[in-house]
Amino acid sequence: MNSRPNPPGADPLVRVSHLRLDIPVRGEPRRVLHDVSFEVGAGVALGLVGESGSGKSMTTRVLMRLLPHGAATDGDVLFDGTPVTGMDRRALRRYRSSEVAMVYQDPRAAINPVYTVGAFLTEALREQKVSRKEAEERAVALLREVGITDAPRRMRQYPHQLSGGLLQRVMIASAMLTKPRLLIADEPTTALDVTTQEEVMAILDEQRRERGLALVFITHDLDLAAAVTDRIAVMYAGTVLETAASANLHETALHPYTVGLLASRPSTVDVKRLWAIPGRPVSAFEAGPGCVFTERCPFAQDRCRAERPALRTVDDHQVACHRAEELRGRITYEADGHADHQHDEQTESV
Amino acid sequence: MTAVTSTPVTASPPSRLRRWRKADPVLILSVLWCALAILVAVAAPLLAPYDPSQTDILAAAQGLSAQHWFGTDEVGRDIFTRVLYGARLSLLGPVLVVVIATAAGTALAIAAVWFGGWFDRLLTRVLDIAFAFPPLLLAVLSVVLFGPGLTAPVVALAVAYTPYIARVVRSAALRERHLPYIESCTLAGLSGPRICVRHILPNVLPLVRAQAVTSLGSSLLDLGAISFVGLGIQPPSAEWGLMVADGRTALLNGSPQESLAAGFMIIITVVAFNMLGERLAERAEVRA
Amino acid sequence: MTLTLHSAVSRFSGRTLWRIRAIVRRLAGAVLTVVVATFAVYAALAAAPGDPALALAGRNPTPERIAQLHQELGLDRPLVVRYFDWLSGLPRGDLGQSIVYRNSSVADLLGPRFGTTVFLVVYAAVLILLLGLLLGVLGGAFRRLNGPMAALTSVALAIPGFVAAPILVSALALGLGWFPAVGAGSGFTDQLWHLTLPALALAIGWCAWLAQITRTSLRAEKASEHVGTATGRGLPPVTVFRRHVLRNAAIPISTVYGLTVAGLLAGAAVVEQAFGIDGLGTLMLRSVSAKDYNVVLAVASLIIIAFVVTTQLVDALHTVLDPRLRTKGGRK
Amino acid sequence: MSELLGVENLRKVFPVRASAGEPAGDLVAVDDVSFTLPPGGSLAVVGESGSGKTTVARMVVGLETPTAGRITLDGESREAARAGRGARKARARQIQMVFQDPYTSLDSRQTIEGAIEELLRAHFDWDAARRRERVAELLDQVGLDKRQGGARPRALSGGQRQRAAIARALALEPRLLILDEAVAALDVSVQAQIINLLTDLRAETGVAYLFISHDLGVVRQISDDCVVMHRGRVVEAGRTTAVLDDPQDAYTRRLLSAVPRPGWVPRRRATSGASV
Repeated sequence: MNSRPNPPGADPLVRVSHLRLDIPVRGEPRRVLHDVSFEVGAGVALGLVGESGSGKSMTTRVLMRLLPHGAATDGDVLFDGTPVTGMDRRALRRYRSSEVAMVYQDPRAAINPVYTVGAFLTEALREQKVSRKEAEERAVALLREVGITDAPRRMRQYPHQLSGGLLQRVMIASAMLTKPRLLIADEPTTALDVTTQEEVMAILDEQRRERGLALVFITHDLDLAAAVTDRIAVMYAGTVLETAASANLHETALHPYTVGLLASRPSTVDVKRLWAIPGRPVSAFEAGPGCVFTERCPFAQDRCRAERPALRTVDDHQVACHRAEELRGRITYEADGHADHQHDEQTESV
Repeated sequence: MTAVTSTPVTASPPSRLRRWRKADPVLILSVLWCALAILVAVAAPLLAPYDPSQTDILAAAQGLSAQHWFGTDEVGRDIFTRVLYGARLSLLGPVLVVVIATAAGTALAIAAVWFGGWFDRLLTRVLDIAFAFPPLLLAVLSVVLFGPGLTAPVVALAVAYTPYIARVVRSAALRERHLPYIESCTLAGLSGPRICVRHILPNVLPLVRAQAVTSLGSSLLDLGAISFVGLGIQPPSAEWGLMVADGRTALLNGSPQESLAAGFMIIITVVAFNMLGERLAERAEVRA
Repeated sequence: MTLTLHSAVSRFSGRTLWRIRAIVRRLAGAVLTVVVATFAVYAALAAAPGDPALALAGRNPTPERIAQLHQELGLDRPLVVRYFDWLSGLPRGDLGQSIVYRNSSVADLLGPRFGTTVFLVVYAAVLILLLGLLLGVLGGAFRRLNGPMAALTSVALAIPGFVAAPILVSALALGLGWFPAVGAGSGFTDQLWHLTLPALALAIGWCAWLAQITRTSLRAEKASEHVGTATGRGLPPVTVFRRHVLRNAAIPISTVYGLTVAGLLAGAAVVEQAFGIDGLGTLMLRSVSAKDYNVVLAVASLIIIAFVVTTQLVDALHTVLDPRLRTKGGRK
Repeated sequence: MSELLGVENLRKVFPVRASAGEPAGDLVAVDDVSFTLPPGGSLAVVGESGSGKTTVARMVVGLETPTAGRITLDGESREAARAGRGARKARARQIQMVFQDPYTSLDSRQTIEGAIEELLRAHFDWDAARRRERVAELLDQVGLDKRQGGARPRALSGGQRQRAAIARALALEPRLLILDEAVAALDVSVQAQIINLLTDLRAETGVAYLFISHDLGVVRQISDDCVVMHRGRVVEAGRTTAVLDDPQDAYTRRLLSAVPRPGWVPRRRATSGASV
């Protein structure tokens, strides 16, 4: 569990605190992230989990500083102590080319279709003045590592000639080529079949561990995130609602949203009526002044609707809920579709 | 609309108001110019200071003056008057062309998409061949068959534009055809014609509209060119393309008013049509 | 013969064979298009009202004289037969006789004018490529220039050759006296000088079209995800633009340029008329009024063939530019 | 056991056009597939992409014509392809389908009420009041309120659109509803709502489900029986609980072990790469 290589007090590799992001939509700024805070130590894997519109993908775009024109950020995004938002062009290019690498959701869209796999892989190295021969050798070696056996042939093929699973491995290999310290994977397996997903995740996990890379892993699947990360941050409507150790999140989840999310996932081992969080996921800009989850939360009180809770430490979690301590261990979602306290000691003050 | 009983949830008044306040000036100017051009075409006799065919040798080839705003031509006709009257034939032609070509192109395209198979392949093949005929060439053939005037160029351009519209509509309709909502209409037992008219057509209509407005502009240019080379409307009618040609001798003698006045009318009107078409296309794209 | 051919074929790999087949199929399609299109022209001209024999026979012709002329002109045979007669003359450069100038062949009439028109068309094509690409790339590469370039091209797009002509003539020829107002000139530099205004007039609208397509496809490509990947890898902006934006946008840009060039020959007729240049276009227009349909047929066929050849070249260029078109698993 | 839907030795072959290096040939999408579904039952067809599961669904509903094999409904053979108007409508009242993508399965220019009413009008001789009543009943059944019923799809969320699509599919009271990955595109919290809705609807109306899915968790919640497909063939079939608790086929086991769950760790199975 406590495998943090950083000594206490030292800067983590990535620190995002109170990140806010507005993006212009038809000329008007629209809130995409309200308040995102998390840390990733060197060699540590963090899962960013949330439903659509939670802002998890946009968070990675901020980390890469790949934002649309006119986007406005507030708060800190530090990489190794340096603010990413403040980097000049040269520093930004150095940061992108050798410190951080990204694996995208749809490799077919993320890889230029007019060049061969080999050209795609070696492009970044060639830019760093590595000889063609060496670049190709390194690319072939990496393709083998990610389980592509006939690597030299694949190097000469075009992206449309490869299956999604293979293409995603190419993507992983390309991310490893420049030897970054941080790997960002944005739903890398969402477009893949489950069996292919397992392969690709296994490869991603193995490569990351071998190289001691830090990982920010974006997914909507809590179980998948738990399998390959050390900590999980649950996001909703542009806000981090809870972060906790991946290993025991199932048992110790504090935030009603996290608990609800866990309860609504259909299981392959038993049949029970699912508890469904009422309503639909809202986007950041739709949220009111209070907690972003109030509209769907069975435990919401007046305070929740009026005042947005900050992320604070409860046990070894960080949670943004006014009633975290009070509700701890008491949230169960019952089969008839209603949520209740296990021991309802106080009456709800609605 | 099929939904007689429904109460559509449309944009509320405030948001519509905001949209108007934010509407871009280019669009407003384009709409205004198009409206003005149509008004002028309809009301030319009321607005024009002179008779368009009234010659006056004594006042021939005059420059700009208070009596003749745009001067007079070689036989003393008032150019301003002729520009106003010119709007009639210059706009009537494009409207006819676009109405015919849009109706034919859309109908063909949707039919091809719905029936598919050999009908679709044949249509695609015919369109490919039709593309090899530039509008001017079709106009030449049309004049050979029908003689000069308004009919020949309109027929030629309607034939020339149909494949363009058909191609655009075909690819859009093909996209719609294979979307689940059309398949579920089939599964619900709705008839083919009903699905085409009630579902596919309305969904490609924004695109058709954009394409039609843009085609108004290009057919105005093409009809102008056809008149200019003498294959279309014949003198002494007032038509902008013809006026550019009529003014050539005067131009070489140093008085370019006639050519330029008619020329600028063409340019401004086409810009207005194009702008309007462009905005409509953007809107159609947002919808898709 | 068949045997050697067969063994030669079997030596090709499957892939080469597929490619050859694809090329053959494409060429066959092109030839079919030319044949069908020229036949349509032939049939339309044959259906024209008025009997050319009547025009030739002079006053008060006898029916025998008419019949004799019909036979002389071949009009007594079926349309399809006459068409294939005409078609078979094409490879030999035999385009038939002019009906108006009885003692000159159509080829003789076309010959001297061909050079002028081709000069004009090539000149305009070069101008379109250079100016269109320049304006388009400026607008597509720099966000600040996008708006101004969009406005500029929107206006230029609406300027047809026959309107550009009086504007250019009154400003640059009569006003400043830099260029001649009419004529085609002789000799290379003189032609260049004479044809500059016509080429500009011809180029302006097409140039705007190319600039617009270039600008919009560059912007679309810039917004695509793979460009984000390239930027995210820390490649220098110039490299990203050249290798990922420009390279990919080259596909739509080349399509539009090809269509432009394919349509230039027809557009040249109007500009030739406007500048009083004796070229193929003016010849065709004159022949229409003179009912000299063999000449019309020849020029029309030339326009069609030029169009088909150009579009075929563009298609070939596409297979070079887009690997999805030439390798397995590619769509469309 | 009585049988609503019977599928026997179903086969579908798609011709493939020649491309570089590959001659024209045939793609066998579905090969010798058989199963039965009792009235009011729920059968899942499980598989990954390319397994042929969607092609099976499309053949059953009549959007594709089988190359070989037989599809029976109530013991009567379903002749595919376009029949006359009467037959087309009769078929529509037997089987309906809900598609995966809630964003494209409704006409964006029709309100939800309008879309449902169109079907009622085409099939029944009812007056406006009766139709209105039925529309309201259907909307209520799927949990949409009056305002949502009057809205166009644009104004609705993915879950609400899927509810609307279900309401429309149920409008003709079909005996069999084909759900083609009908919850796959939804967020987890919304997915749970729709799964519960489907469970309730089956209990209320007695409609049978043919449920096409790649998600074993969802399959467990919604189906009584299941058929596992791999590369066009059925590799395992049986009661859903039995298949998922004690899978016999190697592929089923592989599929099951790849589903993330608490305590799961992804593992590499094979050094693949040979498959394109």
